[in-house]
This record gives sequence, C-alpha cells and structure tokens, in this order.
Amino acid sequence: MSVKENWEPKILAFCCNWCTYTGADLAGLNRMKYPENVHVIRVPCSSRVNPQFIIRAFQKGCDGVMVCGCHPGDCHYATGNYYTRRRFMLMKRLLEHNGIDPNRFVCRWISGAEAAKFRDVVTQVSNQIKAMGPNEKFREPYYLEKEAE
Amino acid sequence: MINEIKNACLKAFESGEVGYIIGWQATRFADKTTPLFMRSAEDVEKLVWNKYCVNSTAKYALEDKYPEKKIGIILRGCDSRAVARMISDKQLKRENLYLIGVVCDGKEDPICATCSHKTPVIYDVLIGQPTTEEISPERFAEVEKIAAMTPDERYNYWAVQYDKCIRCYACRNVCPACNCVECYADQYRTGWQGKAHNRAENQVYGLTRAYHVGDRCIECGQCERVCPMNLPIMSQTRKMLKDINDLFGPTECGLTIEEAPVLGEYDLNDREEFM
Amino acid sequence: MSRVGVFVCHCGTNIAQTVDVERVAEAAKSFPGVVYSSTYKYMCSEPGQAMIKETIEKENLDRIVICSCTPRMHEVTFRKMLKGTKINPYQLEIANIREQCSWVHTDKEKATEKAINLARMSVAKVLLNEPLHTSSIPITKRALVIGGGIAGIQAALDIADAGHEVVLVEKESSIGGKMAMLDKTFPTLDCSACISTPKMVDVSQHPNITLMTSSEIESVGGYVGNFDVTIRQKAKYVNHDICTGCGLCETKCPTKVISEFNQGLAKRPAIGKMYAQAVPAKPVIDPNACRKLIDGKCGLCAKLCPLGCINFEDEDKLVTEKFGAIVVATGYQLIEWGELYPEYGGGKYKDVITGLQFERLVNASGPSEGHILRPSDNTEPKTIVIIKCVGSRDPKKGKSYCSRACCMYGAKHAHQILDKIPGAKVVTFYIDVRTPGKNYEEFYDNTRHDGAIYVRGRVSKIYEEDGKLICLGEDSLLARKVAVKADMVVLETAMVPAVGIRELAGMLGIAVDNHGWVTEAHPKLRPVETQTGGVFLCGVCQGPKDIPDTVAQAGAAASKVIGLLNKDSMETSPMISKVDESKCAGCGFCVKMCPYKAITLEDIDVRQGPKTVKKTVAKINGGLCQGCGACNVACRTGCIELLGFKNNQILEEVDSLCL
Amino acid sequence: MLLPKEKLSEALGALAAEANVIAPVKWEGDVFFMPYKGGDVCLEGNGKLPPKDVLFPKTEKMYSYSIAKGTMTEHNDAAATILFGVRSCDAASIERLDKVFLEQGYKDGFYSAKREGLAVIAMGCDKPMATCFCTSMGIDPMKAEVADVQMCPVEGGFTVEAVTEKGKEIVKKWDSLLDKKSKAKPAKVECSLNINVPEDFEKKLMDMFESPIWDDVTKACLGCACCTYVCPTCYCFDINQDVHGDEGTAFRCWDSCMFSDYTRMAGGHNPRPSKKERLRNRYLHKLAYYKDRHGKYLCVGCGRCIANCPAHLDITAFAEKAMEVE
Repeated sequence: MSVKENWEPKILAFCCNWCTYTGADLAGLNRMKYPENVHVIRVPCSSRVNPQFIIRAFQKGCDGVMVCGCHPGDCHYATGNYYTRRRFMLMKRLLEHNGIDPNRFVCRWISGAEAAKFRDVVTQVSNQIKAMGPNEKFREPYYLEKEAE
Repeated sequence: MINEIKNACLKAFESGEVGYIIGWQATRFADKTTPLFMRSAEDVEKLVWNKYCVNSTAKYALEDKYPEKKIGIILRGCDSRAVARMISDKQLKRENLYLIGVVCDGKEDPICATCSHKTPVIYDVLIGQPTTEEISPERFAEVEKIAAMTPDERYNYWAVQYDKCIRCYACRNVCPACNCVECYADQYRTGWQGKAHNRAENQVYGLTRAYHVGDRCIECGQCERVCPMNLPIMSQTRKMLKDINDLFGPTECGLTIEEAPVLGEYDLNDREEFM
Repeated sequence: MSRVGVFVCHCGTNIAQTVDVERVAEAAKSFPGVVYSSTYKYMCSEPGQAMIKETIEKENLDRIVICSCTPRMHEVTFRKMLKGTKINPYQLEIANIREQCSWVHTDKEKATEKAINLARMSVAKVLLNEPLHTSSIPITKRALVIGGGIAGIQAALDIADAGHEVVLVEKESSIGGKMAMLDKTFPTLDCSACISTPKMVDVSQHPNITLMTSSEIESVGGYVGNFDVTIRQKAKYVNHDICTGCGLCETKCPTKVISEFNQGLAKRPAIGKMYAQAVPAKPVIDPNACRKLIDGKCGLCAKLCPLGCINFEDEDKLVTEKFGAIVVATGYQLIEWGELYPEYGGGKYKDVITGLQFERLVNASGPSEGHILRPSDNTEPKTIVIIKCVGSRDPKKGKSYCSRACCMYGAKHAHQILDKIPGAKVVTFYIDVRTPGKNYEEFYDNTRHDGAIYVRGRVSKIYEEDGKLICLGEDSLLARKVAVKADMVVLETAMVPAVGIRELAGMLGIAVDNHGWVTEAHPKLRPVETQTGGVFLCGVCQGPKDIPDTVAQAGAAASKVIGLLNKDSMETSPMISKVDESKCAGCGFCVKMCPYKAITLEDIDVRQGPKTVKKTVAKINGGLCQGCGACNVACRTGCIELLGFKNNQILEEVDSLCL
Repeated sequence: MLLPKEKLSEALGALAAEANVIAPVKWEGDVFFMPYKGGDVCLEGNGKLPPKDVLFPKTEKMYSYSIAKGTMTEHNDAAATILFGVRSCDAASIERLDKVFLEQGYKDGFYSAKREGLAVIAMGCDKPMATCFCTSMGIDPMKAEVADVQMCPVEGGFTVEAVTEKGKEIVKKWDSLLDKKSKAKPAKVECSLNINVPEDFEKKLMDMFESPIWDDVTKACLGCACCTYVCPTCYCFDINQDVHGDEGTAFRCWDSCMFSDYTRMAGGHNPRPSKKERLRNRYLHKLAYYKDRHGKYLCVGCGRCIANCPAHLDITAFAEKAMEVE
C-alpha cells in the first residue's frame, strides 16, 4: 500500500495522570522533541482505560493507540496497574487475533521521571506507524471515505 | 435414561418445593426439540431426551429471580456449568434452584466434540454414571488455525464473517455469561454501540462481547449454535481462554459456584511485557 | 445547547512561538457548541482571569475550555477562579498545548494542527461535563495511636495537648518501648529514663489520653473521620482498678522465666511489672509462664495479695470504639542475627551480645546494675570489640538498607565502655561512620579522642580460644589482616519492622514495602501520611531512624491529626465514582477491584410488579473513594462511572481526535 | 415458452449487461440474494435472508448535512435492478411491503424510488422445504403476485411467461434463447408443513389477547431479533444519526419489536416489558392485525423464522394451539 508522502498518522495515547502525564510534562520542561502526531488523553489511572476504548479509537479513524501508566508497584492507587497489565495483555492478543498489526497498539510503563523514555517510546511508535501507513482495519465507513478524498 | 429423568421430575413435584422444571419437548420436526416448562405431573409426559436436545435450559432461570418455589432445571454438563457461571456472577441463588443433573451422551451440536465435562459439575440429584473427563486436544484447534495466518489474512477472514452479522443479538441473549441487567449495547445515551449495520459496528459488538465474557466463558457453544449466519463466535472467546491458559495458568470456567474471573484478580509476578 | 468559551493562552512566547494561537482560536469557533473564543498573553494572570470572568458574564457561557499549560499546573487556579462565577468549577477542561505541544515540537504548522486537535478534544469532553459539588463527611474528634514507644507517646501527648481525645494502644504490659531499655542517648548522653519516664507519666495522667496496655488491634473498619476499631484487651489476670502496685506478688512468685525486657540477660517472675519504671506501674501475669494458668498448681500470688486483685479466670475483652484518625507508631525490633551470621558464633558464645543487650548491661536499673560484666562469668571485660552493620548493608545475608542509628549508638557504647572500665580497650569494626546530625560528628571525634580504636573492615570470624573471643578481620585502610583477642563482642544489629506489622497494615489498608516498612504517601512531600486517608505514621515503623527524627516525625504526625480533627467535617473530592442502581446487577466484580475497599454490596428495596423485593446493588463510600476508576472497567454494564471521567466523556474525546 | 436449463446463466448474463441483477448465490455455505457476477445460481430452497434487503436495506443513508458548508444532501440514488429467483412467498412479501410503504397515504420516497426501478423475475417452487407452509397462507407456489416475469421449473428448463410490460422487455432480450414451441406445464405442488387456518382466524386470535396460552407458548423465547431480521415481511425501522463534529448523516436501519428497548418510553415505562408481550404482538401482527386491516395474512409462510429460531419456536405450532382454544 503506497503511503502518501506527507501523510501524518493520528495516534491516541491514554496517559495516567500521576506518572506518564507527569513524565510527558517533564519532557516538555526539558524541551525534548518528538513527532506531532501523538495526542494525549489524561486519565486518573491506567486502570480507568477500558480496553473497549482501543477498539473505539481504531473504529473512529486512529492509526495507532498507546496506553501508558506507572510501573507496577508505583501506582498512586496501589493496585491499579496490576489490573491494567492483565487487561491489556489479553486485549492486545485479541486485537492481533482479529488482524490488528501488533505495532499499532502499544502499552508501556513510563514513570513521572522517565521523560526521555516517553520521548523515545512516542518517537518509535510514531515512526513505526508512519511507515505502516493508515489503518483501514475496524475503521468506520465515514473515515474510510474521508481517507479516500 | 428418559424414565429416570421423568421419575426425578415426578419426585421433585411430589416434594412440593419445586414450582416448575425446565426440560425439552418434541416439535413438529423430528430433528428439533424446544425447551419445555413442566408445571405439574401431566407435563412430565411431554419430556423427551434424545440427541436433538441442544437448547440450553439454564439461562431461563434468570428471568425469574424471585420465585415463590424452587426452579427445577434438567442439566447436561454444559448447562450445569452455565448455572455455576450465573451463581458465581451472583445472578442466581443456589437455594432457589433444584438441579437434576444428567450425564450427557453428546448431542447433535459440533461443540460436543470438544466437550470436557459430560458429567454435570453441580446438581441435587445425578442420573447416569459419571464419566472420566479430560480436556479435548482439539479445544483450541480453531484458534491455532487463525493464529497461523498473517495479520491481513486474519483481518480478511474476520471481515467476511462480520459482514454477514445481522446484529440480531441471539448470541448475547443465549449466553449465560451475558447476564447484565441492561446490556451496554442498549444504552444509546452513552454511545458505546451504534445502531447502524456495517462491518465496523459489527466488529465493535463482536469484540466487545468477546472481551466481556472472555474470562468467564464456559465454552457451551450456544452462541455458535444460535447464530443464524453461522459466525465462528467461539473462536473469539476461546482465543481469550487460550491466552488466559498460557499467561495465567490452566483455566476452565463455570466449574465452581465461587469462581473469581481472571480479569478481576492480579498477581504480583504476572508476566511483564510492557516494561 | 451549550455555550462554550475557548480561551487560548500565548504564555508570553512559550506557546505563541511554535503554535499560531490566533489560528487555534479561529478554528475553535467552528467546533460544535463553541460560541466564543479569544486569545490572551497570560491567561493565568490577574487580568487574564478577569478577562475570562467578564467574558463569561457578557457571552453568558456555561462551560469553558482553556488551551494553556499542563492542567497539573493551573487546573486548581482556574477552578478557584470559576468559584466566583456562575459556572461550576468542574465544567472546565484544559488543553495542554505547552508542555505537550509547543515545547516539544518545532514545525509551527504541525504544532498548530495538533493544538487544534487537542482543543477540539477538550471541547468535545467539556460539552458532557456535569456540575460537581464537594460533599462532606463528619469527623469523630478522637485519635487512636498504635504503639507505645517514644513515637506513640510523643504523638499522643501532642494530640491530647491540642484538646483531642486519644487512645494509646500498647502490645506490651507497659509503654516506653525500646527507649526505656536504653541507658544513655546520643549525642548529649542524657539518661534515657530521665527524658522518657516523665513523658510516660504525663501519658498516664493526661485527662485526654486513655491508655490500653497489653492490647492489640483486632479489626479496623470505616474510613477517614469515621473509623470503627475493635481492640483486643488481653487478659491481665490482675484487677488494675484496685491494685496499688505494692509488688508483693512479684517478689514471692516461685516461677522464673527469661526476661524479654532485659534481652534474656536476666530472669523475671511470672507475675510483675515489665520493669521498675513501668507505666502503668501495675503487674500482669504472663499466661505462658504462670504454673496456675498452665497446670492449675501454685496460685501463691492470689493468696498473698492483700486486696485480692488476682483473678485467674480473667479473659480477653474486645472493645470497639470510633476514631477520626489513626497513627501507626509500631516501632521496630532487632534482626534475628543468630542463623544469619553463624561465623559470629550464631548465638552460642554468651559474650557475643547485641547493642540492646549491652544497653541493659550498662543500664543502672539493668540486671548488672550498670556494671559492664561478661554474661558468661560476670567478670569485667578489658578488651571489647564492637562490630557495626551486622545485618545492615548486607543484601546477601541480611538487609540491604543502612539502619542509620547504629554508628552513633556504636560510638556511644565505646564512650560508655571507656568511661566505666578504666584502662579498657575498645576496637570498633566499621564500613563507614555515618554521623548525620547536629553535634554527631563532634561526639564521634570525642569518642576517638577518648581512645576508641576504629578499624575499617568487616569481622570475618569470631571463635573462642582459652576463654577469649578471637575476632578475625581486616583493616582495609592499611590493607592488613587483624585479629583481636576480646573479652566481649557487641554486635550493632540491623533494625527490622515489628512483628505483626503486615497484618496490621492489611487491616488498615496501608501498604508496606518488601522489607515490611510502612509505605509513606510520598517520601518527600507527605512523609508522615499513608495512602489511606486518615491513617498517619511516625517513627521507625516507616524506616530505621534515631530518636530525634522519631520525635520530630511524631510531632509532624500529631500536627496532621490535629489539622484533621480540628474540622467538624471534611470535604471530599467530587471526582469519585457513582453507581446507577437501576442498572446494577449486584455481580460484585467492582467490589474486589477497589484498592480502598470503598465499594460494598447492599440490599435495597425495589418494586417488581406488585411485590417489593430485595435487590443487591453496589454502594460507594464517598469518603474512601479516591477516584482511580478501576471499578469503571470492571463493570461490563458501565453503571459505575467516575464523575469527570465518565464513559461518554472519554468516548467523545476519542471520537473527536480524527474529525 | 421454455428457457433451457443450460441457457440460464447466458440469459442472466444478457440482463446483467444493462442493469444490476440480484440472484440467489451460494456464499459462505448458505444461499443469499447477491449481485450476480456470472457463474451459476443456486435454486434449491430459498435465500437464507429474504430479498427485501434490495428494497428495504439493513442500513440506508437518508440525508447528510454539513454546518461548515451549510449544505444538506439527500441520498436516494436507486439504480435499476432485476431481482431473479424470487419465490412466491418472497414475491408476496414485496406486495405486503408495497401496501405499507406506498399505499397508506404517505409514499416512502426511498422505497418507491427502489421499487420503480425493480423488475421481479419470479421462480416457482418444485421442491418446497420442510419449513415452508406458503400454501396454508393462500399463496400458490407456482404463481407469484408481483412478478414481472413468472418462471416455473419443469423438465429440462423453466417455463417463461411475461406478466407486465417490464416483463415483456426482459423476455424480448431472451428471445434468441427461448424454445417457443414447448407446451410444458409446471406440476401442482403441496407444502409438507401446513395448518388449515379457519376463515375468521384473526378475530379469534384478537379475542384471545388475555388467554393463558401466551405464557407457555412464549416461555422458551430468548427475546432476540432473529425471527424479525430473517422475516421477509418485517418492515419496522429506526432512524438514527451518525454525527461527526459539524457534519452528520441521518440513516434508517432495521429495528425489531422483539428488542427490549423497542417500546421503552421516556421515564423507563415499557408497555411491552417482557418477551411474552413482544412475541404475542409479533404473532398477532403476522396472523391477525394485518389481515384484519388489509385482508391478507402478513405471514407469507416462507418458514425462515422456524428454520432460524435459536429456541426452535414455530409459528405454525402456535397457530395449531391457538385453534384448539375456544
């Protein structure tokens, strides 16, 4: 599938308020640079992210989705990310079972201090998806037509 | 076998504790039976037990949560797991049920080939000799077949299936693990599930339901049996079960009445792959 | 239809440099629901906020989106600003177009495009924001302090002095903890009893403090401001109300068992006070030692007691009381060094003793009335070896952490030996000497000045040879082996958490780390609080520390408790979960997932046709819920939703990205 | 006239050149009415789903709007289609849909556009399926009501008879393929499943509204929409919006009276709260209400609901039981 040269992927990132969102802000404070196509949705804890949001994101035209939270053991709410880990281990495999390319959905633990790790993960995911081209799978007809224009 | 079941029903009615008993009765077609709701001794005559008793009798008890008398249910292996499932989910009370377990001889249903529990796991009275059970090697054959494909082939395989789906929700209404008061798909205000019939909406429904019941699926195969368009729905939930098996240890759902679903738990030394 | 106002901030040049703020404001006008959008140099400044408030009035807005810096910075500021307007403070969304946009991108065109996307996502969410109101929960003005060491005593006194009722619960028969065992305290060499016993007496006489010794916590329920704690008051077999503490029973009791207080260096009777200055100064019977309780013989003390206070049929009593706040001050114990260090004799050499055992020897009220004698033959030792970091800083055999206080009390021991035994020789083996306090270094210098020998290296083996303990080690500074013929060896062993801390933490819903130290809410910002609202901690239960730090923490914890109890009620955050009981099936999947045990299943009456029936639904305790949202995903029906992050809000946010 | 069996695909190919032809084709193990792209059609039994999808699709875009452009466009581009292989029961269902969508005062624009462009080539039944009972519903398997061309299977081919003008044009295109001399006549055919329904059956049914038989007849129902979505004469629909920021599309999609929220009203009241009321309403609509108003049963006896019902309920078994009740 030929990728239009100036095509920019749209990537959604659910970031937990206490760790990854803070890490992302820290990346900003340190003026680190990363691609523009990752948009962050702030959630109180990664355990608030319902795996159904991932299916929804692909349906509504996103090309990639990330879920980031605190390292297990550091969760501000003690046990939140233990549940996140199980949920997304299963959802990731269910999506792959249905044909979603594994690189399109990424789940990573990024703490409040790991600004560089946030930048690296975002850059890596963004470049990977840019190489893969737009995501047609699960996409609603409205976005398929919009893509065709 | 049929007479023993009939006697069990008659004894249940004599005890006076049981309001009605759910079983199977013949239809005008030789190769089909339909659920029978016996209220008194005369109805017991209509009871049949043959290889066409493929309907699950368990979920009807959900519609009568506050019965005056006990609800009698004739249970094959998979029906008993359905009852265990609904009791674990706190939707049925064990004391409201009078369970007549029958050791199943395999019915006219493809799922029976991979059945691992012909003997009911929960019953008040058991009919037939308990058999030795073992998990069928074919359990995840379908899942492995799909796993062997490339991502695009997998997507195209499912795209054809979900193009067929007409969203009649029969798979939801028959599934014992789908026991919500109001299904997420019926809550339009929240907007999870659209009403349009297109491949994307069907996939959202298919995947969401698979994820909702994945860690509680008792593999009774009713969803595939009832689907008018013959979608391979079981391969979605069995994919979840296979992953749960590989990641969190051997799992079979609906075997006990206090079963904690895997997604409701966590373990400090779960596999770590998001570091 | 909602009337949304979008305010895009320049933030000087921080945003305006790489994001075309005018274009963002212009684009915002086309979003559904937006009726007004404008930009300003500094939105968070006084004039900025004034401009917003004025626009709200003029344009009759009912919700606003501010595109500026991270919400972690000014969400509170803008919410306070909204308190003065007709808009509810929670009908506000902030798009982070600085830290996560202008500062991290260089291409102005793409950065502006992203800022517009972020603004559109925030507008999509704000359209579904509902007005939220803080609710309040009543506060019981009583505090519970668990642990009667110096930490618990200090915290209890401070809280009681502030006029609040305190219950101090102590497992042993007397308060005082480890400090009561000490002789002197560094660096001032105050006599430990002189500074702790007055406080202990204050505790017993303070009108606001109820003292419960020989008691343990049985169960904890409720939440901040409204804890219901069940306390098990173990049987004392002595009626303390009429006992005057004359001590007659203690002297006549025939049974002699090893005294835990004296660290096994002496014996004690089955009945008696823990030690002379015990508070309360009344005896208790040890059920594992008293022959009457074990096999029904003796009962001498009952016969002798002039007031008949002894009652062998006494039983444990369970008392349940309400508290507003709980302070954990359970202290520590020394590591069981026996099995870990067989090379030091593993406990079979009587003259290889621990720091606390040395404290009892050198203590005037100790078994040897303050004379430093060898436990083996009660002779005065001439050469004493002190070994530091036994069990500490030793990840392989003991604990990985440093126990902080041993360097100082090691030096104190050396000083006491040189002071009490003229011509004694003290050799201290150390890895580093850590003196992190006021006058600590000077104290250490004096000790070396007095003649204490410090050898840098670990002792590898101790063995007995014709009455002497040969300590083999190395001097790593001079890179030579060292052997010392010692009469006695003092091991400064590691501090480990008190027994039973994990069960107590489980009851209180607080976390402990892998060593068992209680996890504070934040090591720097909230050191004396825990994750659970209303539960505070102080002293060594949080980690090894010395007495000055412990007392400081006790004061800090007390001030937190006083801050809480001074209020009649406490505001709870409105961003908590709410249950839609009409859709709840009572399956209970959410209950187990809540880290704060905020969700319970309860029966409510529901009409079903002609009958009313009992239906089980989930109920959320507003005081406990911290708004993490884990339960939202556990509920398949979606009837438990976190206010401010409801399912439809997040779905709209996801949908609006690719419009 | 007779169209030899082996010339059938050629005939269909000729039609497919001008208009798009929908024919019963085997796909994924079942027969469906799908656009004909050459190859052979499958004339055993009937399509799993009815051809109603051609006239009344599962989801049909109606209007789109864009606030930014300030425009509103209607989506009503119905292309000329030829529906081949329609059995008499499905043809009767088209007649029922016509009455509802076109002859009740308001003419449904979307339906009528498709209906005018439609030519129906009916195909008689020589081997009805076990679940067919169209004869009991007054339908002649060999004579379809709205057919433009009536074909019937006979020895070696199909009789062809043009009924309407459209039919004549189609038959003209097949002129070279037809054997004009053959006098073959289709044999009379009876369904194996039948119910002898009394004359005023609908009056009797409507009087039985409160009868206890409804409890045990509907007890086994699962409350899903399977029967309504495979039924050729179900015409209920819901209108919904697909909104994307300041653009959106209004679309019409199938709805089912068997769903719990079909009659749920503001405030939560539901006149048909449980599956008993809903299934009663469905049976009465098929066998009583429609006949009472328009003189014909709404049920055309195609048997799809019997074949596909997960709980194996059977409308004919219900009719039998209803007849026994006084």
